[in-house]
Amino acid sequence: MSHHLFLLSPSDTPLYSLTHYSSKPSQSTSSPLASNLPSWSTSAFAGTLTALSGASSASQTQHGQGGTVKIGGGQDRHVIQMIANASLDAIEEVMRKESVMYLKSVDKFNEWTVSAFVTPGNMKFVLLHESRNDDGIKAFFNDVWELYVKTMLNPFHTAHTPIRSPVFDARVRASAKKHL
Amino acid sequence: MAIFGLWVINKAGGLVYERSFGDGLPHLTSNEYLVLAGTLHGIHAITSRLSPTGSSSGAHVISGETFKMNILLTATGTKFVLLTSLVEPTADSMLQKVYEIYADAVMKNPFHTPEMPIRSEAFDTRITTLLG
Amino acid sequence: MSYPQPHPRFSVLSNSSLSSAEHLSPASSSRFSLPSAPSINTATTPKPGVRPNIYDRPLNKTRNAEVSAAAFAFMFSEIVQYTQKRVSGINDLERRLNTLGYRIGTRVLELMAWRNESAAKAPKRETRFLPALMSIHTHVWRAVFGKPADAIEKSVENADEYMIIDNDPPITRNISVPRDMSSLSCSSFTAGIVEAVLDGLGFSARVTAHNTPNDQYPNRTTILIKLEKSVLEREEALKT
Amino acid sequence: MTIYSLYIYDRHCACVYYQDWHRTVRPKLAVEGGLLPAVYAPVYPSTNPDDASYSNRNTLASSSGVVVAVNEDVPRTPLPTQSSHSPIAQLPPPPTSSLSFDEEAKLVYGVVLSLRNMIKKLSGKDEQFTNYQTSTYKLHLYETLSGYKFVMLSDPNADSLRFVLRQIYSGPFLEYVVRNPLVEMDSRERGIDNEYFRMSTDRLVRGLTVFQ
Repeated sequence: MSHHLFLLSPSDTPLYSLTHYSSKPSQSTSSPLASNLPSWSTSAFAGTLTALSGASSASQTQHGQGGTVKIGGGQDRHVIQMIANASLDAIEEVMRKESVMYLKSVDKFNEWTVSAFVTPGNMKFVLLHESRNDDGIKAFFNDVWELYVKTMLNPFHTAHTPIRSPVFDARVRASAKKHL
Repeated sequence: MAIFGLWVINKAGGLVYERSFGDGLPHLTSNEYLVLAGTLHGIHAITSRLSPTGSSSGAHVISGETFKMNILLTATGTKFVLLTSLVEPTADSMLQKVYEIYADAVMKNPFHTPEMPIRSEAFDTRITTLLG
Repeated sequence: MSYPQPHPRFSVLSNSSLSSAEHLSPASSSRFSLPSAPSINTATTPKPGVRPNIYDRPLNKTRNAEVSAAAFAFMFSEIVQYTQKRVSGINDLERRLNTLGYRIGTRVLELMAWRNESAAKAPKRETRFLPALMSIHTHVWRAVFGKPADAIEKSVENADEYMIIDNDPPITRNISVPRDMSSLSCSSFTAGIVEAVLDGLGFSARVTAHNTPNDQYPNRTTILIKLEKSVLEREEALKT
Repeated sequence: MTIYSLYIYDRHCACVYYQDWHRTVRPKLAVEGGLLPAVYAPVYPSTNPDDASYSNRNTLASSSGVVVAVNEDVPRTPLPTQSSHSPIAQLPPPPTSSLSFDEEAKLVYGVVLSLRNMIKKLSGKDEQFTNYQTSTYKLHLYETLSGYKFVMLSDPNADSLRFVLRQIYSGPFLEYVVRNPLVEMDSRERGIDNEYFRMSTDRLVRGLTVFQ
């Protein structure tokens, strides 16, 4: 069960991304996309979707083996990034109304649910995940927020420089392992 | 019990600031003050060499019959001279306060170049409130 | 005229300055007293001799991480002198001070928000302009200058202008502008901070600083905030 | 509370007399020709010890005058090197000041003169410079109408010693210098030092409460 984290600067340039394969058994397996299609949809439409989300078929097989990493045809990188970017609009829209930072499952695509965390400085953390793990994600976002604030205090870091510090990376992975 | 004047002399002996209060002492031209400040700078250096018991600081107090000059030499070489009446007990604490105002209103002012005459009117107003 | 506090301190600006005590003894820097968010890096205590990096330092306002106001005043005076040598006029100088302030503003916003909200169950953000302005007036000013600003005014003629008034801004307390540059206000540094905070919260605006002395407060300064049209329209839309 | 030294200058800006008491940094030998004879024996630069022109003057004075007080340890042949009457001879050789004596005397006079002019200019009226104080000593000045300047160095927190200088002027100075025919007062070539004047000044100063 994998998670994808993206850190986007206020001008929506990605600063940092992380793919995390969680070893925890996922509580509820999300139903594959094809099944939650309304019955009246034509098969042609279903065909394109499965092509589009090559992920769905692959993820089913992946559930079985649990923690083993499945390399190759699995989740296509560009599909994930497309989902993340697509969710930005949803985040923008929700962000204006709600005044809370942690936006729980803002968007849904295939089996991916997207939850986000918006800092007051309009910095967005976008997390794609499959299983519902509410407080784990919240704690994870809190840690990432703390690490981000610490990175920001570095006088040489501007809002648009990608974060390449290995310590930041190690700390985020440690937190991911702990919470997700 | 009166304060007659204040001089600030930079470490090269040049007069960078001069104020006189009341009419205890006659007001001289700025040119004369410059000359006096220069001589005082020289004297101050000599007095520290005349000590009969080894090394000594420069003159602290130079007194005439009706007034005296209290001199504070700072670590950076700047001299503050306060002209007061003979029996002015608060001269030293006044000098310390002047030094504090100098540190605040002059040295922290970005538009003041060190060792140059002091132009900041914040310094003027605060000196007036303290000594005026 | 004595200072209100004997040793005034600006705390938040100083957080990036690692106090020498912590720096020299890495062992002590492994002692994290983060009451709020449990610091995740307790697992990897720094090995002796490893240079403590930015992630090891606690984010809360610690007593010894504060810088004296005098040190800040000298540094700010040096900043102004440095900038003044490289500009060709007062507006240019103010614009540069503004950009310097902007960089500080982005960090002030994040740090202040983290300090206030990190302990909360559901951390909140300002989404409407007026509460944002209020929080700038009190929280940002207290975080940066140690005292809330003195007044907020909404200009009568044009709807998109708001003003934050500070009777005795600490950073320009020691600065006396010479007569020939009298229109310059070094508080454009503060204007930069305000502009950054507003931009961060999504209300982009042009912020300038103006000297508005009155007999009681010779150093009185007004920070003029000119909102952009889009922000105004969005505020209207959200109001309904 | 001690008194360190006494300088007397005549109106031609020359140092004509010097005496010290508790001065720890001994004055250095004067440069040849920089100092008048008969000012202060130990620092007078004599080219060869036996032909001390200065010394026979001393014998003449003591034999003819009425012996007021016999000072046993006064050496018959005053050799400049043997400063026996200074009380601390037996200690390790005391530090001598970096300035040679005549330079020091000129500096003292220079300081006194410029301070006098400064005080006059500042006060506008004919005001006298009285003393100045540093961290280790205090210098007092008393000027007579005839242009003689009496300069005394004491410890910093002594109060004004003008009256002491006045006593020295009205006492020993009048008695053993002005009224002493053998002392050429305004001569520009010789100091005014002589036995009686030195002893009575010494006695007067040692008798002061200020002097410990």
